[in-house]
This record gives sequence, C-alpha cells and structure tokens, in this order.
Amino acid sequence: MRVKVYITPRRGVLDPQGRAIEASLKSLGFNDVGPVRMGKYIELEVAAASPAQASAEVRRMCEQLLANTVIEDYRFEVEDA
Amino acid sequence: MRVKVYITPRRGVLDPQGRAIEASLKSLGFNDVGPVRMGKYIELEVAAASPAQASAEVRRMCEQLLANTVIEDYRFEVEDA
Amino acid sequence: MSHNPVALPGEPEVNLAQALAHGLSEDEFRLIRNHLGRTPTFTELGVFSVMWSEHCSYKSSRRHLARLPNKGRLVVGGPGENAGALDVGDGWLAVFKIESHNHPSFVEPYQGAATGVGGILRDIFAMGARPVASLNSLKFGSFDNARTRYLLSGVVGGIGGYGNCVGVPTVGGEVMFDAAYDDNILVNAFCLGLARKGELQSARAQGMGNPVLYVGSATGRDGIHGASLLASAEFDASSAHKRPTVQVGDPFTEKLLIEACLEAIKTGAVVALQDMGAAGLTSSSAEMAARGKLGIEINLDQVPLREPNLTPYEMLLSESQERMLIVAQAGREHELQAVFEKWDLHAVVIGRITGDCRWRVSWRGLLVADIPVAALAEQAPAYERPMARAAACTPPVRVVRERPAPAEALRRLLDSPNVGSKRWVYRQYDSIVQSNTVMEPGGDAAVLRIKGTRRALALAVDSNPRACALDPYLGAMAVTLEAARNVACVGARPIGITDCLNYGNPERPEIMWQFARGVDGIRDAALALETPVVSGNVSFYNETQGRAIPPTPTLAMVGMLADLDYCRSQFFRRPGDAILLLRTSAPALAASEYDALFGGGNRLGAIDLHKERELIDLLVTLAEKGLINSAHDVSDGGLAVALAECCFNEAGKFGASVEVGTPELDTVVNLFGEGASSVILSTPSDAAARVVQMATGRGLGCRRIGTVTSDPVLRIDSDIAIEVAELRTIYEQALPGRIQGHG
Amino acid sequence: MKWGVVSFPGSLDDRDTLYALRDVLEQDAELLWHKERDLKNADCVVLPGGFSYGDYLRCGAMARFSPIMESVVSFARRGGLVLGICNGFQILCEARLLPGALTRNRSLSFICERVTVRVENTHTPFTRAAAPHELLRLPIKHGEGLYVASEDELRRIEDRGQVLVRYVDSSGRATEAANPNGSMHSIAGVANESFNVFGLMPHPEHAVEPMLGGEGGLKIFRSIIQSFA
Ligand SMILES: Nc1ncnc2c1ncn2[C@@H]1O[C@H](COP(=O)(O)OP(=O)(O)O)[C@@H](O)[C@H]1O
Ligand SMILES: [Mg+2]
Repeated sequence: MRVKVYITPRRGVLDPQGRAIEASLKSLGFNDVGPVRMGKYIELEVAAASPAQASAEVRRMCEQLLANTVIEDYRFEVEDA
Repeated sequence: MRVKVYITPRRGVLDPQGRAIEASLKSLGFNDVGPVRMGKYIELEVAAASPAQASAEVRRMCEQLLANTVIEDYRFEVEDA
Repeated sequence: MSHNPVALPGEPEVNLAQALAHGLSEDEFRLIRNHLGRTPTFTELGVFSVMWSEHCSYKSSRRHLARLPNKGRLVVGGPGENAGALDVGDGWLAVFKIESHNHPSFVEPYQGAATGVGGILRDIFAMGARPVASLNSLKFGSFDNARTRYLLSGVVGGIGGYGNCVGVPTVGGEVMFDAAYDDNILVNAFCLGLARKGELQSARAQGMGNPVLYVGSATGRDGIHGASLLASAEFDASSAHKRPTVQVGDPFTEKLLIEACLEAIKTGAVVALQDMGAAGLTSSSAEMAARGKLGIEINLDQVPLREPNLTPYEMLLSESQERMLIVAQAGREHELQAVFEKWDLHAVVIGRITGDCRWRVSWRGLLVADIPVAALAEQAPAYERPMARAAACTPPVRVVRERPAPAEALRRLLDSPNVGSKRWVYRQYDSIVQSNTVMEPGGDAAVLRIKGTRRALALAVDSNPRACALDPYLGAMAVTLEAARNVACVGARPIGITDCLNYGNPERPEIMWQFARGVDGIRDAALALETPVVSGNVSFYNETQGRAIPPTPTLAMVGMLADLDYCRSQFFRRPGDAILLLRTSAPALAASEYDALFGGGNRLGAIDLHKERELIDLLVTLAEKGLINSAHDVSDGGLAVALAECCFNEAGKFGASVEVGTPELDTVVNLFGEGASSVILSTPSDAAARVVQMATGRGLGCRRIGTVTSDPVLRIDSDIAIEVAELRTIYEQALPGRIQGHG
Repeated sequence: MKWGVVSFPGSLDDRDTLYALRDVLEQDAELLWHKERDLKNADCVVLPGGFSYGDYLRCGAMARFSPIMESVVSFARRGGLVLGICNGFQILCEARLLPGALTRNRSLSFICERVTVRVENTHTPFTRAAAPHELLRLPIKHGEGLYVASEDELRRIEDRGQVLVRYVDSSGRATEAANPNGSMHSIAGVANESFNVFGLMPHPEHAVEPMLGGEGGLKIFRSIIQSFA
C-alpha cells in the first residue's frame, strides 16, 4: 500500500525555512503570498493486510522515527492500490 | 486560498535521504517497507481572484523558486477555502 | 560466448551519423573500426565516445602537459597516478590534486559542486591517503547578472554540504566575480591527503585471475550521456537536450567509503584501487588494466543497480557517485568484504583480471563489448591542434573613467566583491575538523600541522584571469609565483604544484595558443622555483556561443614548514614594529582591480624569475630566523588594500602609519597597482635594518615604510587617514551586502 | 577515570575528541563502536560531533536507535555521565535524554566560527571547574543548532538551572547579535534534570590547545575529571 506522510513544524515552533521562502517569494514580486510553512513529504510503500493495519504501522513509524513530536506534527494517508 | 505544494526527487535521481530512511525503518523492524522517497511539503496562502489564477501563480512560484526542476518534480493543490 | 559482441535488441544501428552524434569525428570513427577490425556495437561506441572524449583522454592537451616538470627530490608519485605524492618528511607523504567541476556546477550548482568535492576526495583516498584538507577556486559572473547569486549560494552550499559531512576541513580557496564568467562559471576543487611512506596504494591491475570488486553506491542512470560529454563540448542551445540525469552526491556514503577503503588497504589484500569517476565503470576498469598491461573481464549481471532495466550501455557509462573499483588478491576477497560490511557497504565481485589485454564485458550470457585495452587508454587519439596568437590578447583600450581620490578609491576597492572579505563563503565550511588547522581561511595560505611531528603544510590556490587575458604566458607565470608567495608568506617553503587549466574550445587556434602559452608560463615558473607539477586537470570548452572565458590556469601550491614555530600570519602583531615593503619590480595598473573599476591599465610588467625566487627564499629564511612578526603579499587591490588587511587583526586593534610615495611612481599606480611581487613585513624595530640588508643583499628592493601604531588608524602618506574599523566594516560587508541586498 | 567516545557511522569529531582526551589531557579514553553494547567501563561517555547517518531526515534521528545507545540510555538513567557535543547533543535530544530539539540555524546556513559562551551554573559535573559566569571561547560548526523547546519547558529548565551555557557577546551579555543561530534564550547547552547528561552545540574538543583556537574547552573536560578525583 502506498503511504504519504506529511510532517510540518508545530504551531509556535520557529520555521526559519518557511519565513525565508516567504521573504524570497515577496522579493520575486509574489506580493499576495501569506504565511508559508515548510515541512517534509515522505512517500513509501508498506505491505499490510488492510489499510487499518497499514495505518497502525505508519503511525508507529512516525512516532518512532519520521517525526520529532517535540517540534513536529504529522499526518498521513494510506492509499489502497 | 490555501495551497499545498509537494516536491519530490525526480525519477532516476538519487535520493540519499529516502534510502537512509528506508534502511533505518528496516533496522527498526519495519520489514515490510518498500521504497521510500523523501521530499518537501510547503503550505502557503495566496490571495487570488480564482483558483485558476492561484494555480497559475503557484506554478510560477514552483518554477522560479520552490522546486529545483533540474532534479525535482512538483505538484500542488489549491483549496478554495 | 560468441566470438564477437552482439548487437542487443532495440539498440540503434551504428554508423557514422551515430558516431558523430556521440561527439566522435569521422577520423576517430575510422580509427575505432581499425582497432576492432569491425564496426563497434552501440555499447562499444558509447564506451569509445566517453573514453576518447576530451575530458577523459586529454587528447588536445596531452602533448603540451608533457612539458611540465614533474620530477624532483621529494616526488614519490606523479602524473599518471590518481594524484601526485611528495615526501614531506618524518615518514609522511602529501598526496594532492585539483580538479574542475565547471559544467555540472553551472547546470546544478549545489549538486555539481558537491559531487566535484566528492570526486576529488576519492582520487586522494584511492591512493591510500586520508584526506586532510580541501581548497576550492570559484569564478562567477558579475553581480549584475541575476543568476550569480543563485549560482554562488548553490556552489558554496554544495561544497560545504559535502565537505562538512565527510569531515574533511575546507581550509581555503578563492572567489572572483567577473562578467567574463556569466555563462561559464568555474568550480575547481583541491584535496590533500596524508599517507605513510611506503604505504601508497597503486591503481595498477596485477595478477591474472585476481577478482575485481565493486564497492559503494548502486548504479543508476546518473550522468549518462552527459557529464564527460558535456565537459567536452561548448554550451549551446542543444546542451539542454544532452543534459544527463544530474548526479546527486551522498556524502554520508562517501564518509563510509573513506573509512572502509583505508581500512581495506590495511589488510594488504588490495592490489589496485580506483574511483569510478568520469565514464564510471568503463574508465576505472580500463585504466587499471592499462596501467598493468593486462586485460579485464566484467560481468554486468553482478553490478548493483539502483533501478531496474539498465542497459549495458547505461551501466558502463553511468557516472553514479560514491563507487570504487578494487582489484583484490585472489582468495582474499572475503576479508575485504568483511571490512566493507563493517561499514554497512557491500563489495561484490564483478569480474577478474585476464592476461590477454582485452576489455571484455558480458551481460545475461552475451558478450557486449570486446575491445583491446590499449585502444581505450594509451592509444586514444592525441592531437597537435593548430595554434594562432589570439587577437583578443592585445590589451583592450581602457577608458579612464572618474579617478577618485586615493582615500575614496581605497574604500571602493575594499567594497569590491573581489577584494572584500570572503568570510561569507568560508564561514559555511567546517575548517577545523581533524584538529590540524593552525591557520584558518582568511590569510595568505592555510597551515595544517602534521600530528606527532613539528612539521606543518601550507596550502594556497590562486589564479589571475585578467593577467592571463592580457598575456597568457606572463599571466600563468604570475599565478604560479603568487601561489608560491602566498605559501612563503606564512613561512613555508613551496614544494609542489597541482594545476587546473580552464580554457575555452581547444579546436579554436587562439584558445589552443592561450593554453600552450599558459603551460609554458607555469613550466618556467615551476622550474625556477624547483616546484614540480605532480598532478593536475584540464577543463576545455568553457565557452558559450563562441564566447570563451579568459584563460584561467588555477594553481595550488603546497608548502612545507619544518617547524610550526616558523608560522607567521599577515596581521600586525605589535605596536612599534617596523613596517617594511619588499618589491621585486614596479607595480602596474594592468589587470588590477583598480583598472576593472576605474580604468587606466595598460600592459603587464616584466617578470624577473631570479628575483622572484630570491624573494620566496628570503621570506622563508626570515620566518625561520624569527626576524619577522608578520608577512602579507600584495595582491588584489594593491598596496593600500594589503596594508589595510594587515590591520584587520581579531585580537589586537592596531593601525599603521606609512610613507610609501616615491618620485618614480605615480601615486595611483603605487597604491593600487598590482603585478609586482610585493610583500609587507613587520619586524621588531631593531631587526628592521638587518632585514633590509638581507633583502638588498639578494638584489631585492626593500625599505622601511613606517610603523605599526596602537592608534587604530591607517595613514598612508598625506593621502589616506581612515579608521581601521571603518575600513574593516566595508571589507566585511562587501560580499554579504551584495548577496542579501537582493533577497 | 575512563572515557568512552562513541563512533557512529558519520561521526566526524570522534577522533578529535579522542585526541583532546588522550594526547592533550592525558586521559584513558577509547572509541566505542555503535554496533556494540559494551561501554567498556567508561565513567563518562561522549557522543561526538559529525553527521551521524548523514543527518538525513533529522540530525541525530537515526543514531539514537543504534545498539550502543541502548547502553548509553541505561547508563544515563543509572546516573552515568554523558556529554553530547553538537551532533551528540542532537542525538541526546532525539533520544529524549535532554529536553528540547535542535533545528535549522536562523540564517539557514552552516556556520563555522568562534563564539563566546557564559557558564550559567557551576554546580554541575560539567562546569564545576569554571568560575560563575565565566566566559569561554569555543568554536561552533553546525547547520542545525537553533535550540527550541516549548515555553513551559523553557521556563522549567531555566528555573532549575539546566541551561549550563549561553551565547553572549565579549562583555558577557546575551544579545541577539551574539546569538549565532537564533537559539531560544540564547541557549548553547543544557543538562538534564539530574545534571548527569549535558549537551552543547559548541565544540570543547576543538579548544584545548593555544595554537588551535585557544583553550576554552579545557574547563569542560577538567570539570568532568575533577568530578572523579
Ligand atoms: N572559496 C573559498 N573557500 C575557502 N576560503 C576562501 C575562499 N575564497 C577565499 N577564501 C579565503 O579568503 C582569503 C583571501 O583570499 P584571496 O584574496 O584570494 O587571498 P590571496 O589574495 O592571498 O590569494 C584566503 O585565506 C582564502 O583562503
Ligand atoms: Mg595573498
């Protein structure tokens, strides 16, 4: 099953990359741009019996490794292909 | 309008991060994990008259700044909120 | 296996048109058929096209490079090996080389520069030397060009991103901005390693039947049809189509490779080791076989692949990074495999050494290539290309624009990105890892100690394209001398050179002439200094739509300090010290930064090699005798800038008060001219007379021009009196101001 | 006393740390291999700087799962002294042996330069040889050293004196200009609640010889040595 994981900086945590991108976009003339947040996007495959099982597995991956929950939030989608 | 941009390494381009994550997941006992690709996820707001106009704008942002099209692909979603 | 290699299903037919499309000439195609006694297969054609490319075969430069002196008392290994090696005493060898990564860095600055660093590191540890220091020489277009900032940040980020992650300190370099590089940037990377005497690793295949091992990253489609070919032709509108899959560096894997290879060498089971650089598996296997006058057989089914369905053509031409090829002692491959496993790397046997001098490749039970090894190596074409003195080399008429007052000119010069501090660049490099860096970036040369000894090495890299554009011979000579002087200013005796020769399209007679003159200039200077050229690299085709870069030979000089105590910096150390000016000849505005800003330049001054050599020898002697407290050579910006730089001490806040005016020289030329070999010394006041005497005894101009002051103001004649703090701010802001000023 | 310096794949300053301890401070020190579990009777374990596992994904994220880290964690829980330098600090945060996390520098670029830090608490095994508020010159070299923690967490660690070193200017003031990476509260290094685990971004092992960037780092190592005297 195909999984997409989105990791974003937690609200309140500084996001210097997002801020830098925002500033660059503005300097390029994209004046109508609002707050930019920069995160990570991970695509992976898991072999699982059911989407529910895959979800449980991916949640554990996120908690253990993919995200640092002190500073990051995560969410993911499992696509049953 | 809320925009989500997904940036991934191009097919064929080496993705050392994805490979390292895969190896790490396996060593943590997630043996059923297949290829992992690591990319970027950017959330931003644009003020635009229509989703079509927003799309055109975001495409230009991606080409000019957000993605490095020599080695990265991008796609995005515009949410009319 | 059939006798002749077979065409694979779906492969294009091989004919002249196909050969031309591969960048080979009609003659070369004919030559290939002669070598084989038949038409090559498509796979073989690909193999020839990369092995006979300018980048891999040095076909235009080989004959000229033979003129460079490469012998000497200290030389242990020279050209032909992966890098040169010098005996630096106490049982240590210094192994070093410089290489270009210009074209890839223009296409993708971060990865291009990063993989450039990765490639030069592999050349060094392939010799059995632990890489201990990196330098880089960078040329960008002007800041008026919108792409310059992007290229600069990308290249610097890539060098740091890779170098910092593998734990090799980047200890110095140079950066220049000039519109002449708008469409062709230069990225030259240097690495130096240390090996124990008697433990150099060879890259020469030996022993029929010995297994060939592949180690490191799996092979992907990176760089196929591109990296070497791209560097072997001009950029033009069609370059975009030739664009290969860009190579992405993986410094983490490189770090593991360094450790694993050095450990593998220690087992004694490695017969030969070489990195898979340009033309990857093809060139590494063919070159190792050629050096040993042996043959090699490769089975592509064993090659680790990153993606499925690579064709033999792609596997052979791939330039995937972080891969090495090993010839091992038969029966000991398991020992080596165990070492690589320890470092989480895989070593797989992909072939063996044969006695028949053929390069033979099989895949899925089919023979896909069978070529005499010599045809890929020493019998590759070498050309004596036509040469013609370049018209462009008559000095351009410089319109003299405004002539600011000297104080204002000094400010403007310090604000030039070519003169101002490069801290913005080197701050992004780890310059202290490995705990050897005695002199960090920012001085005339970097100094590294050799642990366990009193010795140290000094490293500097220099180029001067403006002088080379005016006179490719004198310019190349001046560059060599400047590199030697930089090393001597920190107290080291210059001992060896590696050079990277960046030029335009060698098929144009003027370019070929520039190149040949450049080689002569380096040769004459190297002979005078007795510093052999032990390794190097040529980069041609730095040219876009007929517009070539100025001739840019880049010289890296290695110097040796017999004792760390001899080490001197450029900074004034004590108020009351005498300031001395050593000069071999009169400066000139030609090719100076002043000329670039305000005009006025004309023709380069002559060079007296005897005096130059005396100057270097004097500097080393003065340092060894402890007669001087600081030394700084005058380069970009001229004397006034150099004096200011001597005052930019972190620790103390000093100034200088000097009288430099002389009746023979125009004030502007005196203060801002370049070209002459000049060095600013500070000595204890009571030693000044003795130093002047030693210099004049050698026929060198030397006089006391003033005193180091505790008052932090730079005073030059009646022309300049400016607070050092103000000068320093201008100097430090020159680069960041331009980079941040535009987001 | 005995020192153990862990080598992870991608560790870079492991040899430098060993050199500082053995050759400069004449200590009994040895490398510990990440695949092993034996701490070889070390009294103090050092997690060195570098790019363990390439720092791919996040700095220190992968190293914390290596076999040696299981031993380091239980050693720390038993009160053993653990010092994390740069990447080692990042690993200790990822392993939750230290509060907070380290993220991209405010400038987004790698920074290699000398900074001044002020010792904030001298009643710990890592700082006892320093005078209160002593200033130390130490090099930093990192791309991700911006210390972050939640407001609550920050208040707690400040109240308990867990902030051991802070970036300051040459006169000892914690200004924004003197904060090289944008760390919250200018934090350069923190200890755990029981003060037996300490992580800092600056590199004391690169400041132990006058010729190579001064001796500011000796205070940290000497403090630890004194704790065992
Ligand atoms: N690309 C670079 N990488 C690292 N250090 C650099 C780089 N460019 C310049 N530097 C450092 O900045 C200082 C000044 O450089 P430069 O003006 O070219 O010196 P010089 O004129 O003495 O050759 C040197 O110490 C040099 O090593
Ligand atoms: Mg100099």
